[in-house]
Amino acid sequence: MVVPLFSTILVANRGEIALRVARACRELGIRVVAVYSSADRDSAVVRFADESVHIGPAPSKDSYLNIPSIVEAARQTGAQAIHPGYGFLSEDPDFAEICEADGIVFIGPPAAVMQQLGDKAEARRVMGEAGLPVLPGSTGALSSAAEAQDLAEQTGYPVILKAVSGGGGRGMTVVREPAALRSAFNETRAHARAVFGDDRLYLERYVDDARHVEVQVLCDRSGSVVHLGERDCSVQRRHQKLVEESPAPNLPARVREAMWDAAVRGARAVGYVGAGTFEFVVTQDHEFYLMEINCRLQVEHPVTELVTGIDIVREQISIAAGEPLSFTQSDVRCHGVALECRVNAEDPARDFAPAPGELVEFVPPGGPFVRVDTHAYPGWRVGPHYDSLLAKTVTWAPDRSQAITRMDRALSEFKVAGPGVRTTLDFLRQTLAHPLFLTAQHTTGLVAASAAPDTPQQEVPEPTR
Amino acid sequence: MVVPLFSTILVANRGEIALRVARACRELGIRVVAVYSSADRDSAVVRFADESVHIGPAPSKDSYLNIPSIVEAARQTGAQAIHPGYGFLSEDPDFAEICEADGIVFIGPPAAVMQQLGDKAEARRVMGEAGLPVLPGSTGALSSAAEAQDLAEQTGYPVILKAVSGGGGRGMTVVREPAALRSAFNETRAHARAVFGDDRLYLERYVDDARHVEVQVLCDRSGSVVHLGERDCSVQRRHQKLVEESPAPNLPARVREAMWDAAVRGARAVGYVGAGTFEFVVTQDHEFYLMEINCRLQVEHPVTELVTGIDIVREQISIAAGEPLSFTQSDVRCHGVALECRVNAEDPARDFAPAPGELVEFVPPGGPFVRVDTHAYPGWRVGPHYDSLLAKTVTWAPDRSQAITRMDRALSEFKVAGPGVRTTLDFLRQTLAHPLFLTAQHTTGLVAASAAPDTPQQEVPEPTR
Amino acid sequence: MRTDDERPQNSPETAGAGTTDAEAADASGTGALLDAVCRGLAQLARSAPEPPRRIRLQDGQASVEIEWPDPLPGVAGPVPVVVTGDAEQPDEPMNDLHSFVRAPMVGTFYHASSPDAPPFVRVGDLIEPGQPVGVLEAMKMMNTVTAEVGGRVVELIVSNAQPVEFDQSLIALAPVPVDQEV
Amino acid sequence: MRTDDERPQNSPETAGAGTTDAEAADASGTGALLDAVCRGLAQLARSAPEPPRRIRLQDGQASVEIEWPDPLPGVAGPVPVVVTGDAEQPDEPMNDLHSFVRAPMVGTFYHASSPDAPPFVRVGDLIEPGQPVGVLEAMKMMNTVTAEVGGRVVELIVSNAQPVEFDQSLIALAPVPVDQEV
Repeated sequence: MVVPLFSTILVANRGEIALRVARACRELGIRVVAVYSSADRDSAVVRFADESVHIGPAPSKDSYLNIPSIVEAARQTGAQAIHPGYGFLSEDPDFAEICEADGIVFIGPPAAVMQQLGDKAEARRVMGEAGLPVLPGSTGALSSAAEAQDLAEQTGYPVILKAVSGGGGRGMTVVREPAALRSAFNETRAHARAVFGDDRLYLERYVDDARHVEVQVLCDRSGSVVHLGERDCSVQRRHQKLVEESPAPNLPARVREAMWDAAVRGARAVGYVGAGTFEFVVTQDHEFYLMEINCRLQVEHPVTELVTGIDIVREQISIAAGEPLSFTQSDVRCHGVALECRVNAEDPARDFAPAPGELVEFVPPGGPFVRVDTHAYPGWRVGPHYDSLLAKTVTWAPDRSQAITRMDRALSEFKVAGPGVRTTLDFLRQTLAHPLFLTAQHTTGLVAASAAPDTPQQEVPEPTR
Repeated sequence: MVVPLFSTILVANRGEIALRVARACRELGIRVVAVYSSADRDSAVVRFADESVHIGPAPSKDSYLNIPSIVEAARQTGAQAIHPGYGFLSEDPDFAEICEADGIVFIGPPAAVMQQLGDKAEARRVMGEAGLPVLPGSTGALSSAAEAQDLAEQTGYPVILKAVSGGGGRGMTVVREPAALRSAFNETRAHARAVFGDDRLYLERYVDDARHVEVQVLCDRSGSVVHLGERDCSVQRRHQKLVEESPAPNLPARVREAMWDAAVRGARAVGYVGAGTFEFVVTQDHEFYLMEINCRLQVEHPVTELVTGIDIVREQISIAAGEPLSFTQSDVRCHGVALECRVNAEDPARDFAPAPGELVEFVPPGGPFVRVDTHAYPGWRVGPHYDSLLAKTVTWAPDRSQAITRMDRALSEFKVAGPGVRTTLDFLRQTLAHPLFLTAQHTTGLVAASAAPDTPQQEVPEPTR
Repeated sequence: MRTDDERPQNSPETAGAGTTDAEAADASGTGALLDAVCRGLAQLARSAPEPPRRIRLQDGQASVEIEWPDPLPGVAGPVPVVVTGDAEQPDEPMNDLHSFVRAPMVGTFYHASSPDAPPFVRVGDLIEPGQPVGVLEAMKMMNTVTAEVGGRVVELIVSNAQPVEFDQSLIALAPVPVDQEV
Repeated sequence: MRTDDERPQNSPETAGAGTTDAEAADASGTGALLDAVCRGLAQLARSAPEPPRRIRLQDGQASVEIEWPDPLPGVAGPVPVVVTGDAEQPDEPMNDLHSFVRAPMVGTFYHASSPDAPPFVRVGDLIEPGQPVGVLEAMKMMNTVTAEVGGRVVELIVSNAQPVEFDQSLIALAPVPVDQEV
């Protein structure tokens, strides 16, 4: 990349991912503009950035979701491109369109692709046509509870009802018997209307005891599509990923390869551009089915970076600037195993309630083969306004067993303390020590089953990010 | 390594390397005993270790060099092995022998090998016989200034006089003309007598404008010897390494390979066991000559770890326990480029005088492909008793240019502040930005030449560690 | 808008000066915060007509309280001093007696509704709560900026057609004595 | 010798209790904080027209309160305040009036020169500076341990043949009044 890409990029996000993106810009010699809400005046990315713009008060809807303020901030600072990170505006096709209309490059897929894949029923249809395995279910939105009932009879129970505009584990209900379908349909529809402003639902067969495996793809504007292998994200709590790893353990090579092929085929089918993730559910028999496609950077992208050596954010920026991919599929080689643990400011003893407060002490782990992505520092006040992700700890090792012991070592030396502050550090260590995890026999039900062994597992294998 | 190695290891060191070793022990499931002087009560390794023993007052000679206290501490805590780190007792054959006699495994080469290679004239002789290239010069200790003069006439000027028991850049003098030889001989001998208690000297041809390249080897007890590639350590200030990288840039493959072969041959010749480093001087014409062999872990081992994926400390422990190497030479593959910068608590504006004090603020860099090895934390008081190494920042990237920009990014976000505290962070960034470094045209004279372009370069290519 | 030029760097040059160094530490350290608070307190105590009787300072779990003896009878009563946790934003160009009309979002601030129109307000004007005082353009939408409180305009801090960020002070208002109220 | 059991961990269980949590934080932050507070306080106290009547300092569960008596009419003089930053080493079993013979290195402490010999000292003995009080074995070498100061032996803290680390208190001595000196 000898050609200058952009001279200035605005990072339309906060927290660890804003810093992550800012670091990539800095390494590319690109000036970084941070935007911040009133709650984030002293944030790490504000301290890091070349310039910062105050875009609104603490509530996200008035700051990190405030499109006019963000677009104006880009204009005022001369930013030629906006990186949306994950969450917030990262999957908003309208925002991508507004940027394009304003001559600002949106670092992500084209608005039309985001629009198409954001409609989960439509994504299901398009990908099914492209030959990707989808679970038996509806081909479009359901018109009535009666239609849902007929379909459920055909696919067999359990089934899952999902909001067409949902995703990320919200707006979905598992139905285990015909008697429960009608009320589930009505409730899910009401919920979808309230939350997404779109009450359309669709229905799929539901798979118990499944694993969550996703494939990372990178696609440039000239149509090159490569995958960067897969990640297993089966350790979840209420659809929130907690631990991710690459490669997926305990998965036959032919299954892994078939998933890679499926993701590449899917990306080609819609003319995907940028970094994207194809999320699959994998059954105990190693059958896999597409769940959804995420048109953005994932929280867990570092595990892929550590096994491939590829800086995914750097590639996103390069692709957005119109550069062709600097490598082909055969250049992508995966080495060893990488594991990520999300350290949240939550209190496991109080049902993982957010536990914000000032970080009097904050000493992240270091040393061999440990990477920490965090926006926290001593004195930083974890606020109540945003998600509770405090730090991502990532370890690499030649094999899975060493990656796990290394992670346990890293978490053991992570010091976080402050009045009111609690973290998931110990909970994560307990999870890593679970026999099912150690032997890679776990499914998305692991955490729920560990917490309450007698409760029937009802986890849905779809996380927020 | 399914067999338990040791149940307890005592780490006979302090600072970042003590923590580094302790981390490896923890990952192997081995109990860690730290030892500390009165100045290091609150040190990171004491906080990290399973158990700690106070071994003496602040001065090193009464604590970290206090063999009886350390051996007793190992006995009291049931440690089966001692890891000496680097510096302090790490190259003391007597200490290794005492450990062996006491039934404690010294994690390092056999005492006899350390003894032989610690005598620099003897090492020169043995390695010359083994076919390694040594610079023209004396075959043993010099008996008189007259003998030195005769030899210098044969080899040609400039020559360098070195103490037989010296090493690490101390006890050596470069002589550029015959008239200066006699007084240099007498002064160096007096210095050697005072510092090492051994006034024997030897003489070699001296090479100006050289590079310092070293090869890392690992040898198990059964005679397997592998190399882990080379490191370029040419960025030095008064024989102290500041920046190290792997692989050595701008070095033809045949030269690199010949150096690997030489190191492996040398290790075999003396029955080397453990981790060791063969240091070479490399001329502008890519001729290379052995300088010395270091019978211990090097400060800069992380760059080799990041390009090979091999945890060198873990391997040291495994070898000491009698395990065979778990890989062969063909399993060792180097990927990308790793760069290390030593961040010292020194004031570049005051001739790099140590600048100790309390670290009110200490926020190390993080994010993609950055490793930090440090014992510092907010509130830690950098004392005046020991060396000024505060943190090693290591970056990895697919190529050298990216590794450098990544390092610059990492150093730019490293926050260290406190009353009286100064660091070499900015000096390192300036050094990385030097055109000679960027194009890998630099020699060991780089820093001296940058600081004072008119001063003739008199750097001796031998660092402490 | 903050630029990196305003922030201290860990360079030897800036770190060389003791004060700059201390400022660098300020960014995070509680010690510096306390120094600032203490300085502020001392000023407050001096500026008040009476010395304080009790000062209580709290930061997280830590708190400090100082109480002075009761003044002698006949001498004026104690003056309550309240110290709140968050310090005022230091970037205010005016003293505390003024209030400010602030930018409700990022955009470009205009004094008038069009280039030909007269400005909404001028220095010296008395304005009422809710009165329009300018427009803020963001993404080609014109948003009317109104005053939340009334007062006399003492300064148009932001000149016409200047970009502003959220919460930036646009106009300074002086409070109006009761008998002068509009 | 410190074991990890003594140190708080960042587990939810221990972190649940405010004190443990605060103690963990103490290691690095509080010292500097307290220093700063004390400096600030001293300045404040100096700048006020009157000396303070009460100072209360709290950090987590620990708190210190100093109260001065109400000044007598006519008497005004300032009261000196001394606040020491560092707490005493908490591992001393004795109070400050005692002095200790400490281990000069790591080893095994013996009360007598051999199993059959009488102990060097017994509780109640008066000892002089420089007097041998035990032996410390390290690497099979016997090192005589002598008292630096004299006093009456009040406790043999370390029992016979027990491993000790550097600077560990071996024997507690009470000061001897002048008229009783040996």
